[in-house]
Amino acid sequence: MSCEPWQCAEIAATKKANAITKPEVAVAMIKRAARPILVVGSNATERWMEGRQLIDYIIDFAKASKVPVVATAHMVGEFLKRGFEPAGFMSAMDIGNRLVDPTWQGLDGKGHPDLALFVGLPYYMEALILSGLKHFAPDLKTITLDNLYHPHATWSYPNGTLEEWASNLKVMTSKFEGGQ
Amino acid sequence: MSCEPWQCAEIAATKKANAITKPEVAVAMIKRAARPILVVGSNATERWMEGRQLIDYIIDFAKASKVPVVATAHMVGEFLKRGFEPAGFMSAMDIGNRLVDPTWQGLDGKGHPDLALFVGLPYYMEALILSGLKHFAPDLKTITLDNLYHPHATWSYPNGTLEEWASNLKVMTSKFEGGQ
Amino acid sequence: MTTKNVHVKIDEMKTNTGLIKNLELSIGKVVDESWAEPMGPTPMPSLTTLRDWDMKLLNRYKPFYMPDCDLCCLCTYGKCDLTAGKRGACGLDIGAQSSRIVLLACSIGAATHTGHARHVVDHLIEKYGRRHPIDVGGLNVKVEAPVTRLVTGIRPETLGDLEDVLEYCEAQITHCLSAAHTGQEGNNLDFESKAFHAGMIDQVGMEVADIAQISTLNFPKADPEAPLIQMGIGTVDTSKPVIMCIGHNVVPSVGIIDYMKDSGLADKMEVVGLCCTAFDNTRYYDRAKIVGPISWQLRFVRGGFADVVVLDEQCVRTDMFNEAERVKAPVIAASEKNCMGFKDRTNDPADEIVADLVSGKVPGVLILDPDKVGEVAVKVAMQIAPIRKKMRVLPNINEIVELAKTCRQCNLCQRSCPQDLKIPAALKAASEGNIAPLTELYEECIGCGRCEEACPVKLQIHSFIVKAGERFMVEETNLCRAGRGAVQDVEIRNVGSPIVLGEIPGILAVVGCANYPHGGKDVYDICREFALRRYIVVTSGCSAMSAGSYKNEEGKTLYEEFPGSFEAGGVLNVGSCVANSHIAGAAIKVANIFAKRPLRGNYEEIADYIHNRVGAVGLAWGAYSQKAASIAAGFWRLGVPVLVGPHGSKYRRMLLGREDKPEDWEVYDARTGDKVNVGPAPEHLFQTVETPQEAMAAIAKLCIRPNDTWKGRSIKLSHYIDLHKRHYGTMPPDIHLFVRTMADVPMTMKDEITAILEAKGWKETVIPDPTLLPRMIRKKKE
Amino acid sequence: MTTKNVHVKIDEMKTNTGLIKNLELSIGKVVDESWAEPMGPTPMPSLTTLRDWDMKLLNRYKPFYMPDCDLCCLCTYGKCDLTAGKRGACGLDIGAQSSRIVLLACSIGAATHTGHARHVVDHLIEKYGRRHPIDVGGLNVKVEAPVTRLVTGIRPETLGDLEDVLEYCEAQITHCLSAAHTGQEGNNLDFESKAFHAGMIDQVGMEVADIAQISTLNFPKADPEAPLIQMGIGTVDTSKPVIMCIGHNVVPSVGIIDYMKDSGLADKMEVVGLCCTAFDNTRYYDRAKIVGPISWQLRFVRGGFADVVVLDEQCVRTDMFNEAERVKAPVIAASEKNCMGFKDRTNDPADEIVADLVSGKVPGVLILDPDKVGEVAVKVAMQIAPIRKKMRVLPNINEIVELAKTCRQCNLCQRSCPQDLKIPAALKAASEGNIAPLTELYEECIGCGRCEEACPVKLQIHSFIVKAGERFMVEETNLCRAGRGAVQDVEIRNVGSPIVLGEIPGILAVVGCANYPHGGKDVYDICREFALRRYIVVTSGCSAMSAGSYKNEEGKTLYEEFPGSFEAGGVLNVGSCVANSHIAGAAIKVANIFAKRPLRGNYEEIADYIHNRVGAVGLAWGAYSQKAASIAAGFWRLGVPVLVGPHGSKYRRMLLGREDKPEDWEVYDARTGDKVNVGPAPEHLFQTVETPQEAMAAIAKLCIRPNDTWKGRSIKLSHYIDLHKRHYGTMPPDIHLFVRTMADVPMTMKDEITAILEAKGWKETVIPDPTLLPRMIRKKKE
Ligand code: SF4
Ligand code: SF4
Ligand code: SF4
Ligand code: SF4
Ligand code: SF4
Ligand code: SF4
Ligand code: SF4
Ligand code: SF4
Repeated sequence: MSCEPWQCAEIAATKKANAITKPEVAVAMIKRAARPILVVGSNATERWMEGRQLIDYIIDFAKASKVPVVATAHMVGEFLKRGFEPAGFMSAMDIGNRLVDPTWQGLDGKGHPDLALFVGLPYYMEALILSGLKHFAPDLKTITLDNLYHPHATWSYPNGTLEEWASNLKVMTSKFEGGQ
Repeated sequence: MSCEPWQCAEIAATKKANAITKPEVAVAMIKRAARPILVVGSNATERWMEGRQLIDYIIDFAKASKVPVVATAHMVGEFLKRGFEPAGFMSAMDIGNRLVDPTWQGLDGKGHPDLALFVGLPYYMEALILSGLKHFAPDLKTITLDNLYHPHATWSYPNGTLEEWASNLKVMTSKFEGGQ
Repeated sequence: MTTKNVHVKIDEMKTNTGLIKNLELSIGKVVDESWAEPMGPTPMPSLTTLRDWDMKLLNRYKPFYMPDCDLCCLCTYGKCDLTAGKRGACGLDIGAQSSRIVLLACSIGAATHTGHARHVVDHLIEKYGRRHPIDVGGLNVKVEAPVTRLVTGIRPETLGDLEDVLEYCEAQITHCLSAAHTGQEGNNLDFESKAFHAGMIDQVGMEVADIAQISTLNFPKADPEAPLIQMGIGTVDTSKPVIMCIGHNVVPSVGIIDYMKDSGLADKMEVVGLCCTAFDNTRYYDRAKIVGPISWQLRFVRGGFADVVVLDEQCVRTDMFNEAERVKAPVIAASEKNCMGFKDRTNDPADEIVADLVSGKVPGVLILDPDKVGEVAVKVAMQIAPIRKKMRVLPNINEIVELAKTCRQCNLCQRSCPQDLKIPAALKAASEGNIAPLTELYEECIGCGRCEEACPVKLQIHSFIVKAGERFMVEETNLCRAGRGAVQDVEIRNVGSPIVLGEIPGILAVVGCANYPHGGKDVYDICREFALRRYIVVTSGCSAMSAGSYKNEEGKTLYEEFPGSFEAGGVLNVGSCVANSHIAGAAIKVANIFAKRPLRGNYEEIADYIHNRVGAVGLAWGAYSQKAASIAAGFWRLGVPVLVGPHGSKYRRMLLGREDKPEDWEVYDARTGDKVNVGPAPEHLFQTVETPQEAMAAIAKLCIRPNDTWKGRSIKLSHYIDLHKRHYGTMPPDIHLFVRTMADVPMTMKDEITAILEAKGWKETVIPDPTLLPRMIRKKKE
Repeated sequence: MTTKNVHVKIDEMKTNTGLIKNLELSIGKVVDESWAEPMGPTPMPSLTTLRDWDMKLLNRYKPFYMPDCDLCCLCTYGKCDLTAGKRGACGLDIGAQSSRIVLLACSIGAATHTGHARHVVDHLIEKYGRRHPIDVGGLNVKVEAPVTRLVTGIRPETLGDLEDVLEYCEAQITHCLSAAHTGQEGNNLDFESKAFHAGMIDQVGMEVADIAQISTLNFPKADPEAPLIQMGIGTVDTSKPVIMCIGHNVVPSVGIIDYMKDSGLADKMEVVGLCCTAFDNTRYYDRAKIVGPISWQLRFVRGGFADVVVLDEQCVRTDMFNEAERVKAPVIAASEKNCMGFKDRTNDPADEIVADLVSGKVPGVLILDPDKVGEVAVKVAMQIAPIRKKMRVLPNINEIVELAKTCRQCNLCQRSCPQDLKIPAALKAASEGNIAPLTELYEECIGCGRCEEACPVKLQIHSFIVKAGERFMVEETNLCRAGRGAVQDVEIRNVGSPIVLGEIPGILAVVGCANYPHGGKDVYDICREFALRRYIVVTSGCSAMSAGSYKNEEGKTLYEEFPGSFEAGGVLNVGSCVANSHIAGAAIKVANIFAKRPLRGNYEEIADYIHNRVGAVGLAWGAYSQKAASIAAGFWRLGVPVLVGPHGSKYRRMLLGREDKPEDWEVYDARTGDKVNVGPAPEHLFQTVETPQEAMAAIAKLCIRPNDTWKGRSIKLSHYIDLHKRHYGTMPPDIHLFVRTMADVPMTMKDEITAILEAKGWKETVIPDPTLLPRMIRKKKE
């Protein structure tokens, strides 16, 4: 699989995501970011890799990387069930809408995020939100941690298998101090 | 320059031309075609390379390859002035419209072309005609000999300089018997 | 009545009573004095009349744009690349372009309903005369056309009066569409305001269409006990000739039903419908049957049940002629809007057409005379059914197993599927003899057919899924209440007070199409949840079908379990899409009948009232169409929040409030002129919800209104908190924004909430008489 | 007259003469007996009334689609990938989608003109009363509204009558737009037919708009000697306060001009216009000046000439508020369609608004009262001009040289330029001190600004080009004839016979926008070529400006060189875009006045007549807009071929005949009923031409009609052959298709052509009385 949009017609047109060729690339960008944020959607409990749910990988990653998590839809409950407290939760559109507002000071009120990571939203919804951010949050970088190529992100993994996805998430987690 | 549409917004969306990495690739396809045709547009006299006009390169190529030429707009006169008689001439839209008609038997009445080469039409017009052919002439292959990437073609050169263009045309010409 | 100047000059006219010569009569304005209500400030608003009101809403609920594409391709100056803040060749930027797409969608939607209304009204006037009275509920419904009265200032008494209303609508749609021309509007909020305008017009158009047909075709008239209709393929006796009607416009179906009855064939055949035509058929004839929503067109045709397919307008698959031909079912296209390339046979003798269709000489015809449609459809069905095996193109299971082996596992089907369904995996299993995974897709598949189009080996994936789920399909025997039409004035009087005070926690309108993320069960679950909580639940269109497609433990459908009246815990199907106008109408009538706010041409005040006091929320869980966009826009302008399911994100712009910005939530207290912060009530005007769980919490929250009494607020909060805790596993984080005084706090949660309020530094505030309109302040502040 | 049923019921009414009680008056149909012509077969055609006629044309001139994009993104079922024959989620394929885009464009176009007409008529009725008579040319124009009469069967006598016409138009536009809704029409030809319908309605809308303003605003009334108007920036005294009006709707400009005159300021200021408003200003006031076509908005604003910019509707750059702010010129938005986000100050005192604008407190305002627009614009201009330096944002040449050095030669500007202009090369030269290449771009640049948007170092490329070409700009002093309006009946009588017999070789209508491939000179050259050849040359809109923007060797503009009457060798400017209706009107009047074909509600016969007999061709060399699409569609349905310049290919579908298919070119001989092959006359209905040379040969060829007499045909052929030889260097390859008898052959070419005919195996045929309508056959064949 390659850097084609996962859903065939979800083309971006002129400005397309750079491919994340290996997880280290994403890790470097996350480490470079001053105020990253990770948005986790409802597929977190729908996707299974190697017998674990996506949300479990996310929790590992979030704990290791210390990137604050925003849970969309009803996902906060799923995190809480697993003993992980997200930094915040709100509707996917709401977090998108806050990210395009340059005056928004983040979940902690300390400053606008400079990097937004996305994972586990329905593909087309994530695509649209990433497009909204591409067009209306010019200073924000976006990365999708999905295994599906998202042309509207700044950086995206190419389309990949579940195995590749699991591996990418694990490698990323391992590259942070908390992930050892 | 690369395989991006020359005009920034002239994206194709899902089905994009393969890149012709070297002229030999195009030559091989032309040689393989049973009934190729070469459509030449009005930029033939507007583009200059190394002191010669595009039309001069085209005449060399056509003579060498024996691919019959259809001149669009008023280009027939320019060919005739140079002592070359095109196989036919008609409006660019007319040739496009004939090519999408599977019952059209070609300029010579002997059968429908299986490969259409395009060169020298205004970029956006050529793009649109190529799109028409992509969508409505499913059995026809198209190649553009321009130095500009045309996403709607089946095969296209990447965007290139005038020097590269001249060289490509010359190499192509040289690969045919008549071109030695 | 008409508001138009009338000037009649007749040089000579022969009438029954004699010859009139040189009559000249000029009347400046005809005022129908039997309507005592004086004209309000904004009758027949133009494009900008309500712009100030729109801007109030739009400044609170700012658009969040999510372009589908980086380009604009609307004119030959383009295509233009609008990324990175670039403007196109006409000067437009991506924000304005995004809002322009919204305007276009809403204009198309409004045009569709209004065009539908025009066709229905023209036809009914031809049949019943211009002076046929409007009657939507006899003495129970005095306010027969709340939207029309509100918007136009016209009180329609006859079919002819509706023409005046439609003329206004058509002029406004023309203006709205015109503003989308390259080189007109440049500001995104102005585009949005015009989209609101289109939505408001759309509500009028829908109302006109529905009250015209209710008044003439003997539809249920605001009847809470409208008959229960057989729904589902399992209810159809497919051994009889079956006529299947698809679309939205009942006129040709009336021709069919009349002809069938007149020929004494009512017991000998089945007339079934898909999409809104199904509803209106059953409103006309309660033995017509509903097969299913828009998304079931392919499955039912391929299942071979139909002997004749009659297409009218809207929501008809544009490849239906193809699909019907595959099962050798003749097609009758019956709408000018939708000719399908067929030869126009309107003026040919019916029997000639019948012969051509029965013999298969032509696969379909266009017939624009509804009576002839009726005759031809019935005759063709009767003649063809015995000779036509009910031909299916569904493969059998063994074939599926074999065919599945040819699957290349290329993923193109899944990548083309709007639902991202795991088709390759299901085919893999099928190829190994296990069709269970395919069966699982049955409920989630929306029948769009894109998978098949994408498959390089041309596997008929949708047919496989339908076959795998065939058992569910043929066992479908449900009940749906026939569309009741309007809400009675007396019902409004009964619930007005509890609604406005907040004691009925809300009105939930579950409407629109079947582009659901995971099948129709969510719609059922949501409706039932809120009916049990004694919200008023109103349904329409495809959603009303889904709501009736599941049963409780006792085997009862929603429509049997709950009463059909506009009361706490009622579940009402108002009818087809155009009946959506009655939902807006009910909200308007609360303001008018219960609160006695003047209605006529008084849009702003009524919308302000509804926005601040009527806890209504629309949920279009599967909205897909331009019509759904315009319907939503009509609610936006009235200040009613609308939620859409995940696919609704593809409308590409939301209208979102910011509960974290206190300055956005101020209203005037009409009693004092003071500004009062009332919290984010309602928080959004247009929002996508990702999951049914999110939808439930959002609905409860969006029903909160500034005007709630403490009692009402505490009821609403307890539902919100309860649903939030259940689905989110935690207290809502914003509860402090909704507590004005301690009395608002639900008794049972007092301690928990008090702690939160303290932690948040909450301060008590007043409950105002809320308004966004300075002119509504009774005592101007010095 | 009105065709509507009238029913008036008055319970009680107070009038000057007393009290009326219980008056009830019902009139089935008011027929205006003063119009003797009986109603034809198709008054007020619905969506499908003329479908058969359309299909005749569409089967001869089949659509050739060139999608801009592989996707459809019109609803939330999508986006759908439509490549390789795939259908979208609604069942649509790429052919149907492509035609749907055409329908959408034509609907938007028709809505724009009709909305414009509605606004003008509403306004003029308010000002002049509903009974103000229609007068477009006094006694010289008895057929005052040929299109309206033809389409609707209404003969409008007063402004009020126009309302009935518009109501019809608005209803039809609503229907047309509705058909573009997802899930309606599925057949591409049916979409096309509906696009034709929209185009026909558009012609009516345009006619209504123009005859309303001609009748009331003292515009030239079918006047061949309408005044010559100063045109070009060089004609403007920029030392005076300058008000610049941009757009299409004269109403606010009338407010300005009236206020200026009433205040005695006519000599103290300049009112100039861009785009169609320029024309209508000069039709109202012959001292108003024309600055240029749509594409000159940026150059003129950036040039700093304007002190106040007034925007009305259509073809206004949507970033004009930005651009004007850069030169500190206040903006007044004066149209509901185009509010630009400004605050609505309509109800504020004029002087308050003036103060805010002059002080710069606000950059712009929205004023929807044209009289107030007038007062504010004039006062602001007078007050601001002395204090506001005519601020330019054009850099000087030295600055350009310096800035050009920062160019990265990244090519993004060129790749974004619709003209593919070699900007990087020009900047390279400029950076070395040579601005000649930049100057060369001046004529070719269409002022879209996309280059600047794309430039990563934010070079103001367009400004550089304008500065480099400034000399040309400020020296522009040309003349344009004010729009004359309709063609007189007597003019038609004089030329009817030579046109129909072919002795006047053709009517060339050069119309539309300024999206030219290489500047406006081509338009001038083409017009002059055909005027010299004694074709009738008609111009309108931006093209009429370009036609007047160049001079012959004697320093005369086209409008001075050629007469302004509808005669061989005349060059007529009919006026603004809405005046295009007079061109269709002239063709219709040939059929009606000269050939005495009945007009009223008789569309098919008249179109058939025009198609087969009136050698008219439209050329929209720079068409860019949805309006241009609908204007073209209006001509298509009348059977008149339309050519567009290269950018017109971006309309994405052509209507092309196939001269190589003899079976496509049969007509009936109305005398005998025989089918006669008349050759490809005209060959195409909609075609893109790539170069001006191609345009000239194509125009000559497309003027050929089946009905030409031998004399007419030989004249037409000699022009065709002559132009073809000149520009193509060879004989036309299809000459044998146009020779029916040897008499058709131009004398001077007899030998050459005889040889060709022999080589081609040509056979003599008859000259029929041509028609495509079987019902026009006078003697049915046995
Ligand atoms: S409408 Fe404007 S942005 Fe869109 S293609 Fe045309 S010029 Fe470009
Ligand atoms: S038909 Fe069903 S499975 Fe196929 S693409 Fe559509 S939703 Fe997916
Ligand atoms: S598209 Fe066809 S071949 Fe490819 S995975 Fe799907 S079913 Fe298999
Ligand atoms: S609810 Fe939606 S899909 Fe269903 S009939 Fe109405 S518009 Fe069509
Ligand atoms: S807007 Fe839609 S049709 Fe236009 S280029 Fe983008 S995806 Fe294609
Ligand atoms: S209109 Fe049809 S083809 Fe277009 S996006 Fe919607 S479903 Fe797809
Ligand atoms: S402004 Fe002129 S140079 Fe710039 S992109 Fe447009 S046409 Fe080209
Ligand atoms: S876009 Fe700007 S930097 Fe790039 S070549 Fe053009 S002018 Fe130079």
